[in-house]
Amino acid sequence: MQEYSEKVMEHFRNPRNVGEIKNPDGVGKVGNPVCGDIMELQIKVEDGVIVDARFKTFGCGAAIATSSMVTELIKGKTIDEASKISNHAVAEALGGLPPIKMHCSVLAEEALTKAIEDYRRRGEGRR
Amino acid sequence: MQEYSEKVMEHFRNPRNVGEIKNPDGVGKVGNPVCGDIMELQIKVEDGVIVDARFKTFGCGAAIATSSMVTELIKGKTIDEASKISNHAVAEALGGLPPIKMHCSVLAEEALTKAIEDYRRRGEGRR
Amino acid sequence: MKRIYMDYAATTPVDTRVLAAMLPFFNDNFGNPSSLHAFGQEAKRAVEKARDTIAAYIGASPEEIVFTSGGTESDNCAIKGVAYAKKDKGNHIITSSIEHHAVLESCRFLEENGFEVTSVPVDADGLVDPSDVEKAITDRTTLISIMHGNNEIGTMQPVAEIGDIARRRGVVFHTDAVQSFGCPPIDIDGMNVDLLSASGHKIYGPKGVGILYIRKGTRIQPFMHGGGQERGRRASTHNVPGIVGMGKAVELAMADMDQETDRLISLRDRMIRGILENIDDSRLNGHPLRRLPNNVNVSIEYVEGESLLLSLDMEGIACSTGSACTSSNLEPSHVMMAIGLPHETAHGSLRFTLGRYTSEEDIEYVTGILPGIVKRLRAMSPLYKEDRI
Amino acid sequence: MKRIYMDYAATTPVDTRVLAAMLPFFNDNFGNPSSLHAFGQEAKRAVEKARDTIAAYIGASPEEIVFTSGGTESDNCAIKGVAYAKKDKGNHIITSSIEHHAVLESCRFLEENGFEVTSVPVDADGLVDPSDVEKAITDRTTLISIMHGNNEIGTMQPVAEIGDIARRRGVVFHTDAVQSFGCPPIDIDGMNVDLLSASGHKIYGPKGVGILYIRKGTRIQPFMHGGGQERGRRASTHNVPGIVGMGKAVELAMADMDQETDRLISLRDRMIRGILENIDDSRLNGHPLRRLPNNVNVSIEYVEGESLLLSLDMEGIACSTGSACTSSNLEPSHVMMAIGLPHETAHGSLRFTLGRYTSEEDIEYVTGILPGIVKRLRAMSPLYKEDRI
Ligand SMILES: Cc1ncc(COP(=O)(O)O)c(C=O)c1O
Ligand SMILES: Cc1ncc(COP(=O)(O)O)c(C=O)c1O
Repeated sequence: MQEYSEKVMEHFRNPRNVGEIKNPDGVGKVGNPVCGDIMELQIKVEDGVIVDARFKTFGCGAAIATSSMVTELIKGKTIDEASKISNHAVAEALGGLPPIKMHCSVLAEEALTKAIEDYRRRGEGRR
Repeated sequence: MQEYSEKVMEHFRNPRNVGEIKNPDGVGKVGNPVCGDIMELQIKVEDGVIVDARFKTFGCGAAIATSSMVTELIKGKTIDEASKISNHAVAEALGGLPPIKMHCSVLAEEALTKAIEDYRRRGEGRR
Repeated sequence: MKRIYMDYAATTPVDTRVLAAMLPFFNDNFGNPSSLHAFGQEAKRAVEKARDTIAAYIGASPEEIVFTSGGTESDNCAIKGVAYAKKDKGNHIITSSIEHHAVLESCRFLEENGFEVTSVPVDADGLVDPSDVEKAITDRTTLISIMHGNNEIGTMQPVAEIGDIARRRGVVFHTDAVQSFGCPPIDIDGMNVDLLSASGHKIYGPKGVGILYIRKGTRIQPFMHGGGQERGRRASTHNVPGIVGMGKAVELAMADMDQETDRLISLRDRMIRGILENIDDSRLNGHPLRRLPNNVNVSIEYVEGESLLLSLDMEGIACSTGSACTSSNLEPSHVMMAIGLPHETAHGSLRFTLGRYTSEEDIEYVTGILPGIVKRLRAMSPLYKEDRI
Repeated sequence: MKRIYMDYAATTPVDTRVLAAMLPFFNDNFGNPSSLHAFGQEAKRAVEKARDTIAAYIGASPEEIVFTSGGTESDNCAIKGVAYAKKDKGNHIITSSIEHHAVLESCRFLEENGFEVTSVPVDADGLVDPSDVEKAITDRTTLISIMHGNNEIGTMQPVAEIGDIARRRGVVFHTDAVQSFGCPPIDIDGMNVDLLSASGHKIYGPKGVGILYIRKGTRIQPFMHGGGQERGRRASTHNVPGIVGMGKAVELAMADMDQETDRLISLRDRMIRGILENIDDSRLNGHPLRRLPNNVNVSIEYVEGESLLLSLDMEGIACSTGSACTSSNLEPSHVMMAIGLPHETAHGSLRFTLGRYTSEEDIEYVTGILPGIVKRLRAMSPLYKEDRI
């Protein structure tokens, strides 16, 4: 079936940034119960820089590890930089994913995109 | 495939009455090369009693053993007695034959029948 | 690290006594049973001895046992074998919605090749209603295939009743008994079956060997075509060590069948209680009573099965899940859906299957560790709201 | 009694090094490779290692190797698999008159189910003429299946040429290499094949395991339907010890392939000479040069094969015959008939197949004993006339 890299297992074992942010600036919720993966990504943005990121995920090992990794990758990045992070970049940072699990990285990218969209939409609202 | 009884193997190892009779009183030749079995049975008859019987057989272990056995069974019997020997009797005397080899006993019975017919026909000719 | 194997439904270790019985047949008594010479005939005797043992166990005669390469082949052979043998009589097959893929996919293949298949549903406990089977029979029906014990949720079907209907209606009846073979006892006549599949590696025998019971008089078109082995019903050189191993495995299973069945049932129920009582929002899948003696299948809400499985694996505990985040279609198992579970719940299923080497301590250990794992994963889950507690 | 095994084409003993490699996978590393937990993943690694070894041996990539239960299944899977996968493109299959039953009977099954089969003849040495294959191709032809080395008479077909024709005409090409796998060397690309069958127990590996090579891009309909093992191409729980054993067997074969091939050819030719020179009215069956390194097949006139075989068996010598007095139809083997032997001669065939443990002394011993046996049986034969001498 699959073999997870050491890095995936490490992030699954000790996921970074689990949880929720009080008053997040952007929220991305993706996935659906049919596929068995639901990811919720929250970001805190200050001066266009992501200063905090948190996730909650219902899903397999890869889903949890990619969620964890994506929060790590975006923290400290500007919104523009973060918006360029692809699912491949997430998978690569994890030392690769089994082919059958690549959809988890796609989900992570989608969650990020949605969170950024949400952030931008709120910004527009505020303007 | 098959397992031969000890008796079959014994007759295969030491077939009785192999050979030909000088001036036989009856000869039965049956079988054909297609099936891989050819039996030739010769009998010597004196006063209606089979005093000698010999065979030559091209065929499998069962074919040789049944040939051997049939010669043993008929020696000393009257023609009438011998004509009643069935293939089952031959097979039984050998401690049974694998189902797939029963045709060999049929062949032995046929050879005997033919030899007896031949003997009778010659007798008629002589009369 | 302590390692606890609770995935006996996936496969079992080969019993050391089984392995010992097999060993002479690799390079000592290694002949091909189809060979006429002594090497062959010695091997043949070993094969026939195993056949006798297995036949005796299920109350069949030896000629009714055909050796195959495993449960999958037995299922393929039964279903395609009967369908093709009877194709002049009809082209309709009845099966259930919770069969093993070996049955389902064989039926699907037939559907693509001119046959029709009706799949009867199951209730929330995973039970087939025999009257549904009866209703599905048409004058074109040639085969009914309903499994004995379900490999995921453990529910045991009323095969005797279904078999009785099949017999009355003149339809051939096959059951996949891969999970139930070896424990509890099998009685071919009491079950009213015409064909029955079993596999060696589920009963402490080797992988790569199985049997198909074929009742005398039931015609099949061979599935594995070739040499005339197995009275023309299954070609290929006999897997002699495998067959000997399967025979020995059955012999061992017979020896303490009743005790072992009782022991497993008691461990199973203890484990079920241990999980349901200690974990909120958990439920048992499959029938509470009519279930395989060794099957514990639970759904744990708000968490996904694979992450549970991985977490347990990190603790040295081996189990399985009906969440198919690993298969290409991402759908949870068809069995979980057939018993009507919502997707989230289906994805949160865990299967523990117990066996010969499972102890009470193992059960305690696993039920002790599981709640902490669940708590940790729920804390990460967007579906779980703390205030529920 | 000295026992000499000269029936390596029927089956081989498992090499002790192969058995040693298999042993850990029965009850130590016993997991199901489809399981996600550690027990499963460890077993999976062993399976993938074996796949890598075998792929390397034939010059394939690992994804092109599918594990099966043996040569018969590989043949069934290749032939039915391609026929059904391509049934919208055409329904015509080409094979030869001397294929193994696994190929012949698979074709016969297809014939009964809407396909058409052309069987090309062979010459007196058992060789297929590639131009006969080319001529048989129609625009409905989807598959050609011509074996590599013949199991009875040892003749090796010009597969590379046939494969070249197949490729030019856009037809899938399968070869049954069950007898040739392991010795002489196999090179999948040089052979121009799309599918190739092999079996473990013919190469000092275990019974009950085989491989089917499937060239990338060649679609097949699975034969064994069920779980998604082997990338959906062959269902059923992996026979882990068997697969590991086959991998090890290939590794060992690779290690001294050239030497062993030369050694066998020299023993083979010595034996052929030893028989033909010492027994009147005997002949070699199969091609004198283009033959398997280990195959000696002779016809001995005026005597029948089984009685020769039995007599040799009584002396502890194991061999085989093409005389099918044991099969239900009593016809000699289709291969013997295809090379044009008269019935008597076909019934008098003996096959000695040599192997890893055959020594020069064995050859001497057997060629020394055989003439006496022949003499004894000829003395009983009504076809043999003394005055011939
Ligand atoms: C119910 C059921 N049927 C069939 C099979 C297939 O058996 P095998 O893996 O031996 O082919 C299995 C197990 O995998 C099973 O649980
Ligand atoms: C040429 C050939 N093909 C196929 C087979 C079948 O292989 P198996 O017995 O492993 O199924 C054999 C041997 O029996 C063979 O010699």
